[in-house]
Amino acid sequence: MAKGKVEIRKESCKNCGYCVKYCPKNVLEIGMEVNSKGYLYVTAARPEDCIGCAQCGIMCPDAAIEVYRED
Amino acid sequence: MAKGKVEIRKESCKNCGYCVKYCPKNVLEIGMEVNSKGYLYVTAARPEDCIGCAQCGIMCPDAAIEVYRED
Amino acid sequence: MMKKVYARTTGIQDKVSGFCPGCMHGTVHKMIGEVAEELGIMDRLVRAEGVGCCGLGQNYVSYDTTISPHGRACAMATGMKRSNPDSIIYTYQGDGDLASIGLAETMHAANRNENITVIFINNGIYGMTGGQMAPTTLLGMKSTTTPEGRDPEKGQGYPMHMCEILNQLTGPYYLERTTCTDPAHVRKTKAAIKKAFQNQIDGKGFSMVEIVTSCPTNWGMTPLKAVDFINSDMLKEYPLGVFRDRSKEEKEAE
Amino acid sequence: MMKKVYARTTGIQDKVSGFCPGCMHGTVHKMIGEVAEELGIMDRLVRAEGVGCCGLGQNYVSYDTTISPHGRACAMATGMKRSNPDSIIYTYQGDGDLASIGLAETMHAANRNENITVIFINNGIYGMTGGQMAPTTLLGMKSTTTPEGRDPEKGQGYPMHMCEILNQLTGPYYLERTTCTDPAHVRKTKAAIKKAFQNQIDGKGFSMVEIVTSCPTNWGMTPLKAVDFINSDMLKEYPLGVFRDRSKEEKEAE
Amino acid sequence: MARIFMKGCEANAESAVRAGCRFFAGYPITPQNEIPEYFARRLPEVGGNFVQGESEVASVNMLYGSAQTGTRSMSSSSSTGISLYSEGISFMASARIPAVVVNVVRGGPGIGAIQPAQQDYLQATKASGNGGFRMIVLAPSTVQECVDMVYEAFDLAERDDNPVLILADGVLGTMMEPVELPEMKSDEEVAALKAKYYEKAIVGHPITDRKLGVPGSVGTGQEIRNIEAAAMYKTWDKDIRCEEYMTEDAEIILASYGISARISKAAVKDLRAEGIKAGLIRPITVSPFPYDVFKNLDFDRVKGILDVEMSIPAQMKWDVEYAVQDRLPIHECLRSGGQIMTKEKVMEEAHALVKEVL
Amino acid sequence: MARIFMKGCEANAESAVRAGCRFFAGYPITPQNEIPEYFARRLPEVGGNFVQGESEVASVNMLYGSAQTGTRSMSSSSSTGISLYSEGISFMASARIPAVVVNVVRGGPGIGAIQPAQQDYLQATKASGNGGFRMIVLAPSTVQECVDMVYEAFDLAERDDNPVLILADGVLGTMMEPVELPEMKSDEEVAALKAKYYEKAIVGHPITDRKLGVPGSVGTGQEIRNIEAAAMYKTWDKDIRCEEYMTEDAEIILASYGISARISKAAVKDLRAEGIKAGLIRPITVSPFPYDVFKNLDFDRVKGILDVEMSIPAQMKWDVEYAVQDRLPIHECLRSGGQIMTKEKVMEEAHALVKEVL
Amino acid sequence: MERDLIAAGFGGQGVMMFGTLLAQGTTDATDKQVTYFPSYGAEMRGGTANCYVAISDDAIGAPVMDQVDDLVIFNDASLEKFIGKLKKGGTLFLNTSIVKTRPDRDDITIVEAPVTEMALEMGNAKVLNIIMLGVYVGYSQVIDKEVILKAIEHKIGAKRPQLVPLNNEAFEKGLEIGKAARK
Amino acid sequence: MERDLIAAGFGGQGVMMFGTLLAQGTTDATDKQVTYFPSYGAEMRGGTANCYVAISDDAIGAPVMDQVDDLVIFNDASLEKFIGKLKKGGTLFLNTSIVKTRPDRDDITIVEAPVTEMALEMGNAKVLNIIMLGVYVGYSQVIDKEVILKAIEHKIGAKRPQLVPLNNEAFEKGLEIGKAARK
Ligand SMILES: Cc1ncc(C[n+]2csc(CCOP(=O)(O)OP(=O)(O)O)c2C)c(N)n1
Ligand SMILES: Cc1ncc(C[n+]2csc(CCOP(=O)(O)OP(=O)(O)O)c2C)c(N)n1
Ligand code: SF4
Ligand code: SF4
Ligand code: SF4
Ligand code: SF4
Repeated sequence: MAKGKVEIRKESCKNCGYCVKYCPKNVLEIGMEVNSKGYLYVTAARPEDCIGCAQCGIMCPDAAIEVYRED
Repeated sequence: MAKGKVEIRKESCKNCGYCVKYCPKNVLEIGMEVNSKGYLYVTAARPEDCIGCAQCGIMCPDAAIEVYRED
Repeated sequence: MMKKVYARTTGIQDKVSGFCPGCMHGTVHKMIGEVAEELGIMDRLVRAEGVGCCGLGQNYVSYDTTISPHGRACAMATGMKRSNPDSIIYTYQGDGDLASIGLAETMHAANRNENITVIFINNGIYGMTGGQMAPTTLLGMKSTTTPEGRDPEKGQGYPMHMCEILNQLTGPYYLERTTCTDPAHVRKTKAAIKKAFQNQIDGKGFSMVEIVTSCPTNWGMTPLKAVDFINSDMLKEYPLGVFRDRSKEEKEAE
Repeated sequence: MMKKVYARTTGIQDKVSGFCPGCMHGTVHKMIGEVAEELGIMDRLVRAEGVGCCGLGQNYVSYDTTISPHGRACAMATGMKRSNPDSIIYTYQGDGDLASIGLAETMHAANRNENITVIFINNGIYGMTGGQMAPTTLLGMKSTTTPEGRDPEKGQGYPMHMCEILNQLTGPYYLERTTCTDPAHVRKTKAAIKKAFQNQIDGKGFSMVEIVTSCPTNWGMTPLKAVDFINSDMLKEYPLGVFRDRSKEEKEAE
Repeated sequence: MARIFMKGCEANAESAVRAGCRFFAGYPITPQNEIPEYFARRLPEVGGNFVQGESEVASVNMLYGSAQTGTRSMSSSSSTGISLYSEGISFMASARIPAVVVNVVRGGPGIGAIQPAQQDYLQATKASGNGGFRMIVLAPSTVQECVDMVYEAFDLAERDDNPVLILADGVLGTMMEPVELPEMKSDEEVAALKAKYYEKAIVGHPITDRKLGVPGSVGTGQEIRNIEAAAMYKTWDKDIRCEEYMTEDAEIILASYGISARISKAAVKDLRAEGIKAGLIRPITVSPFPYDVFKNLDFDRVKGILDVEMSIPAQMKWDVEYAVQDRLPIHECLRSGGQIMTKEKVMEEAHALVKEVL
Repeated sequence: MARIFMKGCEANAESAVRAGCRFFAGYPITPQNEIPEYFARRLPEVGGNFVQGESEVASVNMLYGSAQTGTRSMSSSSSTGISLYSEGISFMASARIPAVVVNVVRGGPGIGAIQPAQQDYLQATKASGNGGFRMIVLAPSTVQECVDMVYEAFDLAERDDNPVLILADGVLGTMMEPVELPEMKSDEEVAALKAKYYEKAIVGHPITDRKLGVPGSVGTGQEIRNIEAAAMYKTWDKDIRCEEYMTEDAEIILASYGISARISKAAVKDLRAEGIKAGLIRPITVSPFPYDVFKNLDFDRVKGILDVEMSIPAQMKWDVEYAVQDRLPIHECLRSGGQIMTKEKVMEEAHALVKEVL
Repeated sequence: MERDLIAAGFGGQGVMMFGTLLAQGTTDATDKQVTYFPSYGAEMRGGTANCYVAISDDAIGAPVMDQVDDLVIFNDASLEKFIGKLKKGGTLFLNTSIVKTRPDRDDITIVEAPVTEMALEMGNAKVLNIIMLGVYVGYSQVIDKEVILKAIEHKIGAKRPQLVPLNNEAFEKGLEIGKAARK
Repeated sequence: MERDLIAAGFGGQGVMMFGTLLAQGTTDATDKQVTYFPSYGAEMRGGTANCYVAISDDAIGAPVMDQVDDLVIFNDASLEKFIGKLKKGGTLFLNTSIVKTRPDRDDITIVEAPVTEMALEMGNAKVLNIIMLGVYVGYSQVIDKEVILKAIEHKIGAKRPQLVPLNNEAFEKGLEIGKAARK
């Protein structure tokens, strides 16, 4: 089971790609759906690989990602 | 005979004392007369000692002294 | 049980920011909130905002905010801090704001060692007005007012290094330049911001954190390309580091 | 036959200056005229005057002169020089003018390496307005706005070193600090002024000569005592020297 | 109360301190240097802050910053320096921040002359910056009035959430006169004033009670704010103040404010002594202007107006014309550029008017 | 002449270049950024100089410096930036230096809103700085007029030795329209203009012909200079320009300038179509203001005036009242803070006026 | 006769280019009066963008109108904001790829086109505005199609000539839809 | 009754102190209205300095007057500048150590005193203004001598108490001359 989990506020995502690039486990991907601001937003394509390192959250300029980790 | 000569524009003199202090031959002195601006102006008290080195002229902020030297 | 290890700071409201995709203004806003939480100063925090994309943060952050005329944030912060010494006052300014129109205000506040914190976003260009040359624009970089690239031979001047310049003043207490190009640097930036606020809490005086960031929109790059450009070009002109840290000097003197 | 070895320069009119007794503003005005004669630029010379006792020179010098709003001489000179490149433009500014209200204009003109000459009279105080604190006022020095002596602990800041600060910019071509406390230093100052104008003639760019002078009136000293104070106190804070000379660098590079 | 012999500038500053002013930022400029210099000595004694700004632009923004904390705050400058305040004053008016600004007017335009003048009337009353905002502008004519008006100005500013301008001049700034000073507000009173302002202050709240200082808005916000401000300006009718001296039966009226009005008043006395039925209308608030006092003149009795100001071209005359329209000839009695109005000059122009209209 | 589809700001700048403008200094501010940006590209092509000032204060003083050489020089800004020009403009007016300044007005006061407004009317026409100086202020209402007025402004400035202000707004700055551009002055013509100015220039003389730029004077000098300036302002009666549209038989008059006037004109057409006898008075020079056009209205026929401006509170209304006095009701039709006047709004307010007075 | 239009969408959807091409083309090819007014928010990206175009035989009054003949809408937010400004009997052009809601009015004509999808199909998401321009011209017949083709040449060709064929094609595609909707 | 005075000389001759002592003293010791207005040139030193003092039982109008009752003159330039402002029948007080010219008027009274020389004799050139103040008060009797002695105590004594005796002595010396001239 995944050791971590990301929660993405899709309305806040602006498709900059930072989280995708800096995720060490390649968990995230830009999705195919558009939010109400017109951006294709990020989704966790491989949630099971998430280790909860929070690199994505730290990098996200729009505070779109919150991160959880196994206690 | 003196090797140099100073010409003092008495109206320009403001009695700062720079020329008196920096004259290496102690030629100049603050006189006892007042110019139309109310300043006691400088005079050449010992003109015969003047060597025309122009130190006084250089120091005078008010361009009150012109200096001549034996050619 | 999962524990939240990275939470959205209460320093920003439940809104979507007005910043462009990938703009690091957002990153810095977030960090300021996190630092305020960690230092327990959120309820004392006050922002004196410069004019520019900075200003897009006014309805995004969650604490007292006030808008200064372009460039005058440090003067405004001076008045605020002098009259409300218990508030924790920071200015948030772009390069046009802090280094062009506001140069005198910035430097004199630093020289007075005003007990304020200055967050300086150096993205090398005027953001909000649409990409004009900033004092920090790199040589050769195109902008709408240097359409052929900034060229000192044309009287367009040279990149200005604010940390280095302020470091010529006796006043400032702490000056550091950081960036946000990867998680490690974001963490470093946050540590610098934290230090800058801690100094104010301790009554030490003027602290400035200069953060080298991107303006993907006016650089005409994708956010990721813009990050590469920071690494390849901006940081060459603007080396990272601590330029002044009187707390270190004080310690050494002990 | 006696030959005139020191003549009143044609750079000043046949008038008595408005400066106080012993004020070195007069000395510098004289030297600028002498330099203009020696370089043969008297008929091309234009003065962009700062506001302050500087302004007392406007009806004293004999060439084109124009008065800028307080602090803006470098901006005005920029416009003049750009539009009349054949004129030799110099600004003449006090420390309040150049370093306080005009700090941004001074630094940005330097950063653009505008082809102008800046004569900066650092007398550590506001002259004309009656002795208020200047950015260059020494610590502990009394002024009408620091009645107990300038004290950084009271948020009154530190003396600002303009040569050193401008030296942080890539732009300027030549920066030197001199004084006028004795004939040898007056000669050195004149040489510096001459160099600064020669640079402009040669199209080299921004040159500033900072001259540490006295304001006997607002220092509350006789002129001679004020000279002693320059030597004993001012020069400690403001060391003389050449801070930037690109012509040297150019020669070395040859 | 004891009379104290004080310079106008210093009396201004002392009165502000007594009103609870605890912050002053300003930059030297003649003829108001004694205001910052006085505050520099005085504010530390009462726990306040004096800052010598690096410029007028910095100073007005320090003022703006301090005023947002609810601390009574003031600044002063003169003419060309006040031009540099334009943006800051406009911001304060837009953000509805109370503060007191004193303009000790000197000769203008430009750098003008350091001597006294009344050359900034239209700037003060019509447009002290961009955006069409307005301010209450008080025009003292004695040092005592400087004292009283500065003291009151803070209350007006806080009542309206708007900056207030004192339009003085170089004579009032540099002359000395005996004055009675108002009472000194206690530390508790000063603290209470600040506490009372807390809800409106921009600085000093927890995030649950977050405040935003707004000198501008997007969307329809700015229009709404302008409508509110315009409505507030309309309430100023009640604040109009005007001195009428010997106007009941006057056949010629001298219209004048500030230092010129005082001189005009002396002239009215002399004219009356000569048997000429002269009177004086002195706007005390030059903004809002007492248009009605002029509109309600008995145009059958009054035969002419002499506009007396130290400005060329005439400026207040414009407001007088606005009210009087073409119903009366309005002559000018002007000095300018640092030349001070004298009673003799007023008498001369008054005689010329009398000759023409009576 | 060929029609070119151009943005107002760019048309402004191109027209200036064609008029011989060879120096521009300015600082970015919306909605006039395209003016400096255009000059940045264009001036180097014609051997001119563009400088991005470090601020508005620096820019206006670069302008002041350049203008003193006799080089046709211009600057532009918007609202809050224009406030920062106050001191510099006042200096130029005092020193009698010709220059052209464009204000592309946005919402105010303070930082206001970046959207179009007409909120700077009183500042532009009554007090663009300290000291009571005046300027000719031209108010275009189409992009073509921007072009024509900028071209002419340099001549006016040089004729009077005084700065001239173009009072535009954000709509005119950002909209695109087809325009015909005036002819490009040749290099020889540009050089001749500068040569002609040599005697008045402050920069560029041998010591035998020394010039002193004087934005102020001691002694009686400043008063004399103010008297001369005041006399010059009086010559402006001949420069008053005003468009009257369908006023001959009008029973209600719309009074409006600039962009609002254009919209009002469309409304007048629609009102006429409805059978309402409406007309438009559009001041083209807002300073000097065409008071006489209003004074000479047939007050028996005309029943009311609708003042249409994008400003709250109303500003031009003040000038209209000055002329019309109490003889007619003057209604307001106002938008503000970046909200743009629409024909529909004008129609609505016009109907309300008609209902009340007709 | 004056014909007024508002086009509105997100920043980045090419709304302004839609308006300029129409206005520029009309200026170049006709004697008509034309005004084009762009309106942005303070944000550089992601805010709303809209523009006003008026084309008329006589002098144009207001370059910004409260009531227009045609409304071209690229997203839902803009529909909500501007639907009230469409005159009775006016025409609403909708990018149905994005706009999910429909206005509650029966006094207008709606012309629909999934221009985002069509653009993606053409391999360049950016040409959605050009397709919509085709739809608009095809339906409204306010000007000849050549006018726009020339404007494309002029405005787009100047900087990126390689994109001209793609844009022409996009325009033609839209034109077909527009013409078809006329019937 | 209002009595107006102008005192004028070089900067540095203590003209302003002359005026302030008179005005301050009168304020402290009487109920009269008093105004004092100083006027300088732009120069800090060496320029001209003059001041206006009005003392009156009623409210004072102009603090700067064109016509005064008394004129106190310390140098020639000031005499030339201000003699026209002395009313018919007024009194001119002259520092004859410096002022060499005499006015061409026979409608005024002249009170002469070589105050610069007297001050030098007393060993402090600076007290010349205080001597002149003595002359003025002694002659005009506009206020009691105690008023000025108190003012000296108050203004000079506050900062440099050691100078009070010298100033008092200077004042008395002037007073004698003034009184003598009355006769
Ligand atoms: C006095 C004044 N001048 C100009 C402007 C216009 N203006 C708004 S933002 C800005 C500059 C933005 O650049 P920067 O400070 O670098 O901030 P960024 O947008 O890049 O974050 C300018 C010039 C203004 N609002 N006020
Ligand atoms: C905008 C403005 N602010 C203030 C002043 C008043 N002022 C005149 S001279 C001066 C400062 C003089 O000091 P400094 O520049 O050091 O020159 P100095 O007189 O010592 O030679 C000031 C503040 C002014 N003229 N204009
Ligand atoms: S970093 Fe944030 S804004 Fe950027 S793609 Fe990821 S979630 Fe979206
Ligand atoms: S240096 Fe000049 S001003 Fe000074 S005392 Fe000598 S002559 Fe006089
Ligand atoms: S324009 Fe640049 S600085 Fe402004 S929000 Fe966008 S990316 Fe950020
Ligand atoms: S006040 Fe000072 S700076 Fe000014 S002229 Fe006198 S001595 Fe020189």
